[in-house]
Amino acid sequence: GGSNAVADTLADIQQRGKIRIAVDLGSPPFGMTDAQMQPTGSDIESARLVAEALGVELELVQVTGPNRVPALLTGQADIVMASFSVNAERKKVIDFTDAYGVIQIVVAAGSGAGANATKPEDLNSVQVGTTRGSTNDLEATAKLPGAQLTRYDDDATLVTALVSGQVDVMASSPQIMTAVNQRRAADPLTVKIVLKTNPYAIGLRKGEDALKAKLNAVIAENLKNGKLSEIYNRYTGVPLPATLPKT
Amino acid sequence: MTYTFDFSALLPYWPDFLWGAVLTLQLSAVATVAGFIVGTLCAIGRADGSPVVKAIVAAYVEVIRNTPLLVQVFIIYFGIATLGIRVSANLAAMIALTVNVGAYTCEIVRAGLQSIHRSQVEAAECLGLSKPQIYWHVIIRPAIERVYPSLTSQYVLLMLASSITSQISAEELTAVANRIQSGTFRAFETYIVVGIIYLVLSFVMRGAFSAFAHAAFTRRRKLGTTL
Amino acid sequence: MSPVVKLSNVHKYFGALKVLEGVSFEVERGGVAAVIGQSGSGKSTALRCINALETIEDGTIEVCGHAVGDPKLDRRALRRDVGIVFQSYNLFPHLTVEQNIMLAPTCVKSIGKSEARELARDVLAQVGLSEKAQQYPEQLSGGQQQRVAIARSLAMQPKLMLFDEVTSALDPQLTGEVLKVMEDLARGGMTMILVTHEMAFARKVASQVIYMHKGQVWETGPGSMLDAPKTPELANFVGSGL
Amino acid sequence: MSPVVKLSNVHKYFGALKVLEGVSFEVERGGVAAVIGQSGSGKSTALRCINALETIEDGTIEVCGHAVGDPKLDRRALRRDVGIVFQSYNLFPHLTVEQNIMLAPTCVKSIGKSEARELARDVLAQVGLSEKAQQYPEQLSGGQQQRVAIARSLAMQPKLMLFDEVTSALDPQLTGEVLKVMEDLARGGMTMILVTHEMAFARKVASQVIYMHKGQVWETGPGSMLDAPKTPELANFVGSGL
Amino acid sequence: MTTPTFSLLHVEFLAWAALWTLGLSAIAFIGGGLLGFGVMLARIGPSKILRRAASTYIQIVQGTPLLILLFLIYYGIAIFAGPGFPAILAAGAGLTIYASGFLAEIWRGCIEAVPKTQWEAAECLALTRWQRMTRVILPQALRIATPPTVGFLVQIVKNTSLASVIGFIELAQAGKLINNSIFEPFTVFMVVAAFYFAICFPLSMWSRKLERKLNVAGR
Ligand SMILES: Nc1ncnc2c1ncn2[C@@H]1O[C@H](COP(=O)(O)OP(=O)(O)OP(=O)(O)O)[C@@H](O)[C@H]1O
Ligand SMILES: Nc1ncnc2c1ncn2[C@@H]1O[C@H](COP(=O)(O)OP(=O)(O)OP(=O)(O)O)[C@@H](O)[C@H]1O
Ligand SMILES: [Mg+2]
Ligand SMILES: [Mg+2]
Repeated sequence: GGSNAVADTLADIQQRGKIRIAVDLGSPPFGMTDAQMQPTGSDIESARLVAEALGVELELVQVTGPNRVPALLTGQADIVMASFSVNAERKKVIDFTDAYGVIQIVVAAGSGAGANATKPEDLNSVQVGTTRGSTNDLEATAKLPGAQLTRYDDDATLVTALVSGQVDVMASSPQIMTAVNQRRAADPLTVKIVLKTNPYAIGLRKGEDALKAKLNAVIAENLKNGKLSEIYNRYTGVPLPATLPKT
Repeated sequence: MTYTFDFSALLPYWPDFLWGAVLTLQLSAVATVAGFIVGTLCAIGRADGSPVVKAIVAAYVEVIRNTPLLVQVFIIYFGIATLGIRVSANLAAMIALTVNVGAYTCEIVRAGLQSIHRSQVEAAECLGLSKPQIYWHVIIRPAIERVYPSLTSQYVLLMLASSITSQISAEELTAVANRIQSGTFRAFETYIVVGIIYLVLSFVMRGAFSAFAHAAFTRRRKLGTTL
Repeated sequence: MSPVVKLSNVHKYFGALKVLEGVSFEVERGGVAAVIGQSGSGKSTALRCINALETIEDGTIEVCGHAVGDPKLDRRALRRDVGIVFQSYNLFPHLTVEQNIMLAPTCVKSIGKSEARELARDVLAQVGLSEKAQQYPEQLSGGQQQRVAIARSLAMQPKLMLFDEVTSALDPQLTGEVLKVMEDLARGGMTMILVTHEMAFARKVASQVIYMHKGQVWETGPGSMLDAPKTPELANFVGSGL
Repeated sequence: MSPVVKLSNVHKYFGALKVLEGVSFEVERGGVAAVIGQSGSGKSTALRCINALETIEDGTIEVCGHAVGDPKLDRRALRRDVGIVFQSYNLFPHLTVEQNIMLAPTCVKSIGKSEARELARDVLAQVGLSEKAQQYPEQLSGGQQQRVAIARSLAMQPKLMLFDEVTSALDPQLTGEVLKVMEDLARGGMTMILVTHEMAFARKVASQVIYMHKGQVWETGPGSMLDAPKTPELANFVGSGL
Repeated sequence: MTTPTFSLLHVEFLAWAALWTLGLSAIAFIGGGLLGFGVMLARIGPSKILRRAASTYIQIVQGTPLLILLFLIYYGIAIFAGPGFPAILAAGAGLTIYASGFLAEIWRGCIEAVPKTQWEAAECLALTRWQRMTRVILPQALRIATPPTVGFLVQIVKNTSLASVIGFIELAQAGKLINNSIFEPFTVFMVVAAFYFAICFPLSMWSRKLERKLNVAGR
């Protein structure tokens, strides 16, 4: 299956003067809404950068985590910028640009269950929350075989579950943990295990070589001039590593 | 169209589909039985209770019938946790579905109760039956028999609506579908398969309900009246 | 010997409508009282008051030792002693004939299933419907349904039976079947009060006729009183009625 | 002159039930045929077959030049020539009397509104209901509703009118009103077939009586045949019928 | 990052989202009504094939969860009709199909509740099939159909909440978004529920009133 190489999305984008970028507003701080209920987050800012660099208008297409690949394959969006971690399964069906950020997958817990976990076996039969269909899910499924994985549809629901106390352990990013802790002052989560450090990149359909080259150029330039790092730092509280892993 | 269909990618996942379907059926079965009991009690309360009971039941029914199940599911799942009680997603889903279908059952059963003529109750009173006996032997059984088709439809709808509980991590059929499609990236194919499974489940459920009716409503069977 | 039923000065209103205005009569053990009168004269209401299906505004009713007007009345105890049969049968449509009859004995008297079934067989034989035990009400003719209703009351072995125009929904042939059953009961010594339009039957079976008019007992006496009415109202009623 | 209606050896089954078994008769222009017979003998079915409301299994029916059995039959053309009135009136409850009558002429014959209204006024006068034009059916008595139903059929100026027990839901007085209308029609030369239980009326109005029995035309002849039945079945029917 | 608490601003945001809910409901109701009417006509029509097809359609729509239906439409439209389809159209199409399946069945029941003799009487007056339908049957069925139709409208309004799963921002999704920035699930979803109730309850009451009126008129 998959797609063929006839389409030239870059030409399409330029012709219509508009790029449709899929973002996930349910995954703070990469994608979320501000106090005025406007889309915000590092991915949204980065998306603006990309649209600007291409000299086209930006149209945000909202997707949820599990819908990111389908959104591409079915043409709902031209590209996906939604803390889209690069992994082998995804690469079978879609293409990634170079990385423009990194995201860790960690297990974090409060003072309850999993408080003393240092290795995956310590989490056997412990309830661990994650986001259905995300790389976190895949990673946790693979590395925490004994844990009781509880999968929510998006990060927002995961955060709500952690804040409300439905689960006390999560397998997700440190950024999610920060978001949780802002609302969970009494029993903040701390990182127990780092499962993986993943680069994330812009997702696009296979065979879009022109578009990919163009996007890679945009990323390279904005890494060099520090704009991407500034955005990343502003939202996640830490600067980007000097060199990003290859995708 | 730049899309090629590929159902074969789903083949390895058949046990997941199966377990999803099983959990969907479990959720529906529990909610059906519990919702039936809740709804019937509420219907009796609304027909025969004190003004306070009547008002409470009316409020319950109206609130549930006029707000979306999705929102009810969220309120129950997170609301219960906010109160400091931790329940599993499956249990929360069962509670939410029960609360939801209980309100609908109440309305349906109430219509059934109203269709029982007063003279039937009088006759039973004159035979010296106590109130609970009258309710059980003379009112509820024939009332349920009368509204059985509506109840059947309602419970099949409930089974379909249980897909919403995937949102709070209940691993039923739709949740399984979401997971599988994000592993295989065959969203369209996955949902087609799941859609078909739901169709089959609803036929199975209708079949089960009519089998139950066949066994329970002896008069219908004997006189050959259809439900 | 005290009477089985005794009404003294009973008043009953429906809102502003005065339906019973000082009704008094009594029926001895083994007596058969036929209540006659025009439509709306309060016959059914009187019967329903005796069985505590209606409350009364004034006066007293004593039935088999129960003070019916008393707010502390044990209705279920009263109804174990009194059977009532309505014009509209009121059988339970979802139960077979046998189940209809067994319901009250098993529920109320806590009799065992098999004993109750035997009881049902007996009373069904009494009304001549032994072979219909397994049928459902809607499979029976009106007369048969009415006889099942009588059997259902009999199964509780009441001390008093009330009949409210039990034949008026039936055609003459079916009426005959039901009247025969009632005649048998009267001959068997059952105390009975029957509201009826069948003058000939009243004359033949009743030990006492009660003519009601405008919510009052207008005239009462033995069956023969129908042949020599004292009041012009009864004369008129008897004249037009038959 | 060819007959307006001609049935030859018509057979009609409902599943296994043989309702018409070789029915043949004809009615001349201006003739009035009264169809009589016991309940279930197939009278209504015969009428419904004539109007193509039922299909037939065998035989032929010719009505005003239309071959009714023919699968290529133009039903609407047939129905422009044939009016039918049922026992249960079947007026359209959401339309006034006038609208009920105007509906078919405006829809089917594409007559203008004002012309149709005039037509409605005429036929309403014919059935003696001029003042009811603006009423709704439920505001009328049964007899009036039935007369409106007749008027509605008349407005299509049919060549043949069928009446199926049009008076049997009415009390004697209302029956009289409707029969009078039908008598007027007959006198005006309308070809009519009427299923009726009114023997006296049949005798008086019908030019031809058709006695049906067990799905067959058992006996047929002029009105006087009712006074001298040839078959024991008709004798029995006439004897019991009146 | 600061975490604001629930404020008037959020209520206002929800109110706007409620408008989207209403808009989506309107699309679903109008689209579903038109399509459902067509399906209903096919379901009771003279053609056996059409009847079978309509009945299959109804069974499939009624036997598939709306959630799955929405996913299928969302991805299906993109696959078959090309990219760039706004979520509102996907949501509208999904709800339209859903509503059509149920409305067709509701209305069929209402049409069949008009006595058969009315069809016959109209037929005997030589009216065409279409004339019988529009002049005689529909006006009568309309009266019977109004209460259950209004009742079903409530279902549609409530079920628009599922459009949130395909990213359409209506009331439920707005609730999720707000909750996502302030994490007060209980408050947020209570307010969301109140909004739905404010829309649906009057409709429910209206439907009941119509039903009572119909019962009193007694037909
Ligand atoms: N539940 C009620 N509420 C109000 N009025 C009632 C009620 N039941 C009976 N009535 C009125 O009381 C009067 C007496 O009624 P009742 O049924 O006792 O008459 P009846 O003698 O049995 O007449 P019938 O021969 O018609 O049965 C009538 O005017 C009746 O309309
Ligand atoms: N649609 C139908 N389906 C099956 N059987 C039918 C149908 N219509 C009529 N019958 C049967 O056909 C027989 C003749 O019916 P029909 O209505 O023609 O009798 P009829 O002479 O008009 O009687 P009546 O005087 O009672 O109107 C009856 O046995 C009836 O039960
Ligand atoms: Mg009475
Ligand atoms: Mg007939």
